[in-house]
Amino acid sequence: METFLVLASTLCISMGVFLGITGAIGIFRMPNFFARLHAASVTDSGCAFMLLFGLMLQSGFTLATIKLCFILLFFLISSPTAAHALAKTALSCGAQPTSSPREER
Amino acid sequence: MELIIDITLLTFLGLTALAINRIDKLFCIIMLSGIYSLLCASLFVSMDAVDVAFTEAAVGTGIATVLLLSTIGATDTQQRSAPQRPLFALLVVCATGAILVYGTMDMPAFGDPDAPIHHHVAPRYLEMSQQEVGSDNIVTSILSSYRGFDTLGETVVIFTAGLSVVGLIGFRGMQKFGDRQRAAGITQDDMGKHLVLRIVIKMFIPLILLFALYVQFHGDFGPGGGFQAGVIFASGFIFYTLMFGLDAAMRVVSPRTLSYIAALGVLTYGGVGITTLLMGGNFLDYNVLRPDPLQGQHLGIFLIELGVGTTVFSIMVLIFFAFSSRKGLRQ
Amino acid sequence: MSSILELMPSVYAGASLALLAVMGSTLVRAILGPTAFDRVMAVNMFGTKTVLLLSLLGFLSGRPDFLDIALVYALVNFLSTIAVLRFFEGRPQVVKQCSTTDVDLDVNHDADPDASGPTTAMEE
Amino acid sequence: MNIGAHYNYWVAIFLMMTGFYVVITHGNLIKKLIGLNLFTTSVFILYISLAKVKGGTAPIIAPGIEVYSNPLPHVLILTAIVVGVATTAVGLALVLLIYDRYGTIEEDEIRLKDDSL
Repeated sequence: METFLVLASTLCISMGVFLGITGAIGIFRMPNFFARLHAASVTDSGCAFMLLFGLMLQSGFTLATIKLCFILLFFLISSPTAAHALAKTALSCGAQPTSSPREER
Repeated sequence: MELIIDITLLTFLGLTALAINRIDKLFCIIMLSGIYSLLCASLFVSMDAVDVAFTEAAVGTGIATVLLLSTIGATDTQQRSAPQRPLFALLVVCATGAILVYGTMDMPAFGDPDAPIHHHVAPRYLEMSQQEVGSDNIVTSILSSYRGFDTLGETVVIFTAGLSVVGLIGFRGMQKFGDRQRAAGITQDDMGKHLVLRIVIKMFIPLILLFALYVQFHGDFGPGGGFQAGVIFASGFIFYTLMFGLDAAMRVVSPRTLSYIAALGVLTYGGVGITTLLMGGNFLDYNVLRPDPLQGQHLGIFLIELGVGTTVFSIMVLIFFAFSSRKGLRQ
Repeated sequence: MSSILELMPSVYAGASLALLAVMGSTLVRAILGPTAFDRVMAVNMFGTKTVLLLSLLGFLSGRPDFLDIALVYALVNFLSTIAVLRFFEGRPQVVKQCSTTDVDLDVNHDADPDASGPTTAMEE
Repeated sequence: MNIGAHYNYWVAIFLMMTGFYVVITHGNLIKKLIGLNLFTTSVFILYISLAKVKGGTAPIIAPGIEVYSNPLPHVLILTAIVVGVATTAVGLALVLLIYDRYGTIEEDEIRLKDDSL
């Protein structure tokens, strides 16, 4: 059982880290703001979810798990909301989502 | 391992500071100073100062960023002048820095348990505080019991700062709410656009206030206490103001009420001190409050943390109201 | 059985290092970021990574009961993002002032500085 | 002497000097205030570095833990942070007033207007 938990949480944590690194690459490789926002926000939520889930597996039934659970819930709601609001404000302030890579930086 | 994290964070801090120095867009500087304070706070956690990190996160990243933003919104977003006499300044700075670095040569190594600082007052706090004060969190017991008089001073400083801000800039333009909102581009339709945001924030505000109460009353056992709780409680109100406008927020709690609450907080703190005097102890000597000294300490700490919390909360909200009532005036 | 549990600290340590690297690259994006929104995004992402790093540090030092701090970070991070958005709301002029490409530290920009999104849209 | 022994102090001094440089060279009042914040924070870092004990943990008593870091600097800095933000708020309020009176937040322009009065 312990072996299984350790393996599972290692897997989750490494998935989370992988997603985080993907996001870091994404905010440099993507051509315009909206693409970068997409890269950042999707990986942000994913990374937080996987990492915190991995930690929750490790902490067992304690107060720490409940707090992790709260952080996770907060992230799951606030991170997409922030990204959504950011995109919306950017759009209303005149940034245009373009598909050609060099048009906007 | 801890050392690697420590060094990396410090290097990031240095980079951020350099960037702050180089960039002349004030908005960018404010964003970077937000990052700077996040970095500081992680550094504090890695150096075991959890209470400090708690405060820095709540104050530095949240309140300071909001205040700076509303200031540049009302003034100017661009630095216009070039640095004055940069070479001379660089010389002065380098010379001072060199002297200070020379000074560190005599200092004990980082993390050295034999350093003089760890051998004077701290051992007594570490060993005796649980018998004398009864709180698990030694930072709380020093803050509110051993050095309660200092903390009273700090609370008064915050109170005075809040009064000065209100005295300096006041709540100008209070009569012309409609004008100001139209001028700032915040109309009812405009706010309706952020439907998702409004619903999410509406959902979060009660949880934030609840969390603030948890931090307030849990300060004996974990990181937290009056300062942090006050700031978190205030950030709940700041959320509300940001989403629903200053008018609505001032209807919830008016500046006048807030200033009464602030004064009440300081009075609670001082009142506990006077009460202990009257009951035959020293100023802020909580032992006399109850027959059992430990219970007395518990009650005293509870009351003064409450005083600190209410003062910090109301002063932060007052300052925020004062700044945001200015924000749209000029547009 | 206890031997495999001893693996966990090194997992935490590796994950913290990776997160530090991600934080570094986000910091660079915040410094370079051509538009104001890029910077907001970078700060938001930096905050998220800080929260994760703090949770990991709690587990790394063996005292995971300090997660309150991480919770406050998440909260405050959201607050500052919303504050910035409200600051820009309905003021494209300010966005333009805040976001022309910064040549100061920008080393890898090969596009025309005037081609940043808000500027072009402003001139339409 | 290993590099970790004094690195914290050096970085604190570097940050302090950066803040000092920002305060003395830049004429923009808001930037001056941010420089002042850098300076303040460097003092915080110095104090907290002094408090750290190798192998210790946060000074919250828990069963089974022997070594704690020094809690006294934490207390001093905790209150200093809140006071710091309060003074920053007063400074920003002064900046707003100066902008009202002079229409600028650049030091040299303010001086010019003062001289022309």
